[in-house]
Amino acid sequence: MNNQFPITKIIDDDGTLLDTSYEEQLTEALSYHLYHHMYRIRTFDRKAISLQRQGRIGTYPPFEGQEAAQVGSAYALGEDDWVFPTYRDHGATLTFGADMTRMFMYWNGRVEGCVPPEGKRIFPAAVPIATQIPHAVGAAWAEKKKGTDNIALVYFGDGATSEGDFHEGLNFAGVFQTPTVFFNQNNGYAISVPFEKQTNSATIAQKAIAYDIPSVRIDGNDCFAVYFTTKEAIDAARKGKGPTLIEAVTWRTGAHTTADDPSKYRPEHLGTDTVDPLERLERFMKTYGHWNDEKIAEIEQTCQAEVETAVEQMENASQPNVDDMFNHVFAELPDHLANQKLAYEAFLKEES
Amino acid sequence: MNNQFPITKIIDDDGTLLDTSYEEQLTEALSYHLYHHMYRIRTFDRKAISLQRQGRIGTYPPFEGQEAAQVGSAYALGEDDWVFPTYRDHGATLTFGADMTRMFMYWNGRVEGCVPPEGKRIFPAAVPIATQIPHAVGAAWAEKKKGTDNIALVYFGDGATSEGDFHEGLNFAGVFQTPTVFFNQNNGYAISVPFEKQTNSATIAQKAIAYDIPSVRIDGNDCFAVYFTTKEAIDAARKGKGPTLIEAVTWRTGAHTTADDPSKYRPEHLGTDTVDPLERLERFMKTYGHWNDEKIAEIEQTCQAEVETAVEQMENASQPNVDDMFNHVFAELPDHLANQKLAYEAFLKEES
Amino acid sequence: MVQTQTASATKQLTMVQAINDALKLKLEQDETTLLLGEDIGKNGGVFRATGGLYDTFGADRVIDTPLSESGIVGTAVGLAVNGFKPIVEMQFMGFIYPAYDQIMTHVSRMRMKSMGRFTVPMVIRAPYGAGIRAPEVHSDSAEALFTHMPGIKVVCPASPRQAKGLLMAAIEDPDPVLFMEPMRSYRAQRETVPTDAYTCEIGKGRRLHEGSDISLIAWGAMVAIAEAAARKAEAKGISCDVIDVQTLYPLDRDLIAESVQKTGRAVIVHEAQGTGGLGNDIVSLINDEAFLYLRAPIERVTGFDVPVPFFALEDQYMPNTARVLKQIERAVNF
Amino acid sequence: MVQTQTASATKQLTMVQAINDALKLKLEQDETTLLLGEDIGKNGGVFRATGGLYDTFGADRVIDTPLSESGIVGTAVGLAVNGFKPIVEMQFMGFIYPAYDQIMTHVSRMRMKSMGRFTVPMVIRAPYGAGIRAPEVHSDSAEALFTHMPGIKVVCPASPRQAKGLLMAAIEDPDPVLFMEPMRSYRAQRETVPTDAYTCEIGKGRRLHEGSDISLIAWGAMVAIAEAAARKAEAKGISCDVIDVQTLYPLDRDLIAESVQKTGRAVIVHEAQGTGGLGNDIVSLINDEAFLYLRAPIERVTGFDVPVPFFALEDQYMPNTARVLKQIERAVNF
Ligand SMILES: Cc1ncc(C[n+]2csc(CCOP(=O)(O)OP(=O)(O)O)c2C)c(N)n1
Ligand SMILES: Cc1ncc(C[n+]2csc(CCOP(=O)(O)OP(=O)(O)O)c2C)c(N)n1
Ligand SMILES: [Mg+2]
Ligand SMILES: [Mg+2]
Repeated sequence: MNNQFPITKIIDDDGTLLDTSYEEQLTEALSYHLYHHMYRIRTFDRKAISLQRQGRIGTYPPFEGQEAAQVGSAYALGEDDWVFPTYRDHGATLTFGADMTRMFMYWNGRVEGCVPPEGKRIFPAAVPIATQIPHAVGAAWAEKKKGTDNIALVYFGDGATSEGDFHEGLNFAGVFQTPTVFFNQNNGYAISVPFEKQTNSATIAQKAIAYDIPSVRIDGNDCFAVYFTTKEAIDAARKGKGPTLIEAVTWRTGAHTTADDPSKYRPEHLGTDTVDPLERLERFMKTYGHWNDEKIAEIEQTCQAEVETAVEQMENASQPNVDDMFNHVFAELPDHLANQKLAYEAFLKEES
Repeated sequence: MNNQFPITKIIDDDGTLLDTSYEEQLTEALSYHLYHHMYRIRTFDRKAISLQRQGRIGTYPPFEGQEAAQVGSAYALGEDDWVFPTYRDHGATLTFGADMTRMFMYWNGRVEGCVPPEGKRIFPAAVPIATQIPHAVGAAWAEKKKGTDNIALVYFGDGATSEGDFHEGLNFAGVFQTPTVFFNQNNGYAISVPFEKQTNSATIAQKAIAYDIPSVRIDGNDCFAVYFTTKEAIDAARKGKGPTLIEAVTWRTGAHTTADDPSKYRPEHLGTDTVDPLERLERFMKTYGHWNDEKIAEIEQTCQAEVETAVEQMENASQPNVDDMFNHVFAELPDHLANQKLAYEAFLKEES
Repeated sequence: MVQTQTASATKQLTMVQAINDALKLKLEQDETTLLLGEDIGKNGGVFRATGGLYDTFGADRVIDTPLSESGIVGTAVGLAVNGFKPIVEMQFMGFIYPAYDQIMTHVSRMRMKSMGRFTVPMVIRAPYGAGIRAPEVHSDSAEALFTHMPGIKVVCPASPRQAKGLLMAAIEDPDPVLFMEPMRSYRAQRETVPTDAYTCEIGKGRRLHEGSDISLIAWGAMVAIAEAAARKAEAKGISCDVIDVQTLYPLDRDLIAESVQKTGRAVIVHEAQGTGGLGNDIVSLINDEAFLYLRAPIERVTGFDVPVPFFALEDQYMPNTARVLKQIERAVNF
Repeated sequence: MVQTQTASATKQLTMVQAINDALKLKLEQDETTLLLGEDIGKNGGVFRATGGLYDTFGADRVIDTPLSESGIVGTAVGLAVNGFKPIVEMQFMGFIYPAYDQIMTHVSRMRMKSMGRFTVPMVIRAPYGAGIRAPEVHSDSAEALFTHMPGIKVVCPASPRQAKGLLMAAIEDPDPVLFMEPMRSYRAQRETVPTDAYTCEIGKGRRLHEGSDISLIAWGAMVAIAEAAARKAEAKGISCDVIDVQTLYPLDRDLIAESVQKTGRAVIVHEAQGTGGLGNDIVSLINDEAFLYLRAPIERVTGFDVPVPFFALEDQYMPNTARVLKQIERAVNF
């Protein structure tokens, strides 16, 4: 089986070009865009970990190591496409246009963190594993029914493939030929459970055969492979050619969340031979003459400043509003809930 | 894909032997056993339909057309194996040793119909589609843990493959290498929904690739193909070689249930070229000199008599017992339920 | 005669016909409505609730789905947030459980978790209840599993006319609505139903009979039982206020409270198991709103605390007129 | 000192340690017990409830499963009917919903539908509740979805000692048991816990404090809130009877009835949403058993009728001492 789905790369670990058919498309501009986004979300990610350590936000799931997978895929999306992320895909949604301040708020327990900028079709991160997969099928189906060429891209992990909703979602996509891109980040673990214990199949790509959906297995740490593969899948979906499953093989460098200790379950040596996706792009850029220290320094400064500002804004945001707990349950507040709200407001006044 | 899973047959529609490697095993005795079982369950099935029409039992799901699939598979089981049927697999469970009177009772709304003969490991028919699939994985896993060579065989339809429980069950079987035989009867329809609308894959067999489980696609109306394929899968499971998925392609001749009208959704011409499984075996038996009119007449009489007796016993069974509604919810009747029972008994006395 | 009866103004319909009528009107009125479910297309649904609609509106709007309840509801979430109004059918309420996770964690919470940015205006139709000699699991009454789930409304009509009006209102509602259809009432009665579009307000119950001694509170197929018990009670000189709850979430608190404030006694009738049943919420409501008016403990007549039995015993499980009457008398004679 | 403290007789344990202790003892005592769940093996569970057990008992008995709740419960049904005693962990109660169908249609009904031939003696452990700043859906209190499901018992300890004894009893029980573990109490308190095996009876609540003016009724993490409110009320001269319900199905009706017959007043405290919550069942129980004793309407202090909010607002959602105290005073001053 493995052989039916070899891992596709465009650049090698050391940054050399493997698939020369892409040579012309690997422009300096593209390199910089991808580098910028990857550096930006890494800065966010590391900041979030440190904020959590200081008790300034809640439990946080880092994505370090998965930047190429998230940026390469999100960067391939069009303005009006839909994105269905999990809790670990804020690297992707930030790349697609989510607001950084709100992203910090999300991890600080604020529902405001789920609200995308006006017009941006970014769904609230799915917390119950795999449940977002049918949503993406439905949203893509709606686009098809409307006759647009917009698509929906859904993120999910290796662990998610064991849930019924993965199966039911892909089956619907196959039957109704919805323009959905199923973007799997196989980072080797679902919390502590390694991929070999998650399923008996050697790859996730082969699972698409069950639905007669085309699939491909790529090096998820090669930002070019991710970008171009995703773009091709998106283009096919736009053209009415239906769904694609992409398995991006990657590696979570850190813990599952800040509450997790991977040394409990993950052998030390694992992952040590994985080249960091940013470093890999850097090597490529240096080899092909795209690297410019000054420009890079500028990018780095911009990103640092952006993250600091976002943290500040998050911390200066107005206090959470008790009303919000009551106001968004129904379009109109039902009487009994209005009464609960009134009574609680009165109680809070009394107490204060 | 289709080509990866061609339909395997042992005898042809006209009863001629196709796979000569089985020649020696196609004994007269085997022919008679299979014929007897198929004739027996068909007699049951037709009787049940007529009882339903007369209002003597409730809604009934006939299996006519699927006799080879059910008998061939159940006949391959060992005494101590487990069977997990659906509502349409009483042909299989009758073959495996379920009690015919109780089977009629089941379709007359009597819970007694779920209770197998002492020692017979036949689960109550699963009504919610696909839910029995993980049960069979668990029961087989238990046998493996105990170190026996018993296996579990689970029946399910083509429609069932769309449910999450199909996926989750097969995934567990793959991971834990349980001795489970997944016996699918692809009868072309899930009520009114044809297989091509159920999934985009050309076969059910290919769905096993997702779990790296061996699979095979057979002619489900060829009782020998069913019997030997199932036997091989069972033997492999007994020997610790793990699960197998069998797709038995068959055809439901009649309605989904007695409440269903297939002319609403099933084109007339479909299925007309399908040779009845009993007739097919008859042709084989005649060609190969196994057929003996007298012996056959005897079988037919025995079966008719057995069915008549079972109907009589069903109709003479004691009235349903109100106590049974209360007594089997917990091992010990909890106080509040004991009170409900007492109060209701008192009420019934008052009323009468 | 012919003129007063204005042929186009009303029809005599069963509940399942009234539901079909509502679906048809909505499919005509609103291009964004879609029907999804198992066997709802060519087959017209196992109860014929969608009969004829596939022929009229085609396979793109009346969609036979794979056998996959979580998939149906999950994709309907995606359709609903993206401009469509899915009306999904769960073939029987006992088969809604595989979709429970999607309903609980997404359908009911999407508005909340996106502060109103994404909404899921969908209707989930679910035939429910015992009494039609159906196999195991086909006879569940699972309303209480959804009235404990903020963000979804739960509606349950008791008659053809109400079924049509409530279903049209459910389809127009900006929030998700679980629409429970009492199978036992599908063809039990014909009623004069307006031919045109109309809605019955969600959140309101109705008083079917005015009385002073005791309030009978029921919904769905149990309304007929309550009415029959009321007639028997009236014959014994007990005057019953009969209330059809209709909307199970949010409850019409005022109607119930007023009624019990007037009568001082109540019998709640429902088909689901008593423990954990919605009857307990109504007891609480009465405790909150009519405590000082109560002249007797509130009575509940419900399914017993057992799984709905196989159909040979289903009549023993369900509330019937005699059981209701007995509790009425008990309350009145307290 | 050393001698009286008999090192082997008791230990000071948190609730999560007490649970670990019960699991360990049972794995030792009974070869048929198996643990199944996500991340319960090498990782010892996300709360460390199964910490160390994988090393001691090995991968065949402490089993890391795929991420598949329905698959876990479904295969556990097969294991349970075939001689094993599966103890499955749902990582958080909010992730039990995908397994709801299996629990509703098979776990709880298998004994009924086979007239006792096949039984499912399994335990489903589920950490539940808010208060630990967890992400969305991680904080649900879903007991009422299972107390409306005849055939499964529901147990919820409030302290380390009770947790150990109740869990051992749950594992020994011939029926399926849903064992709810209040995450907020996992490490809130250490208590003296006997080292040896012991059981606390399922079906019995406990009186934590004897009082005469009002009954406070709570379970799980809300017991500590009720106790704190009782202390404040006592300071104001209100004498509270504090009851830890412990078994949510079947309820200890006698204990609750007696208490309210004595006090004539009750405040029920729970974390789940009020509408559809188990509190309503207790109101009904009191209505049935203590109607004539009631001196004030029964009060409930519960989560609001909203989805459990994201954690910045979770403290606003949950009952707290002040809210409980207020309702105590309201009942007493009625
Ligand atoms: C239905 C459900 N079950 C359990 C969990 C708890 N949980 C959170 S993340 C996780 C592992 C997910 O693994 P994977 O899909 O590989 O994604 P990754 O975390 O590696 O990005 C689990 C079990 C959950 N969120 N939802
Ligand atoms: C979870 C669930 N959803 C819906 C149904 C209603 N239903 C009963 S049989 C059936 C079709 C099953 O088709 P298939 O699996 O092909 O089996 P067949 O009836 O053809 O033997 C449906 C939808 C059900 N029993 N369970
Ligand atoms: Mg992963
Ligand atoms: Mg079929």
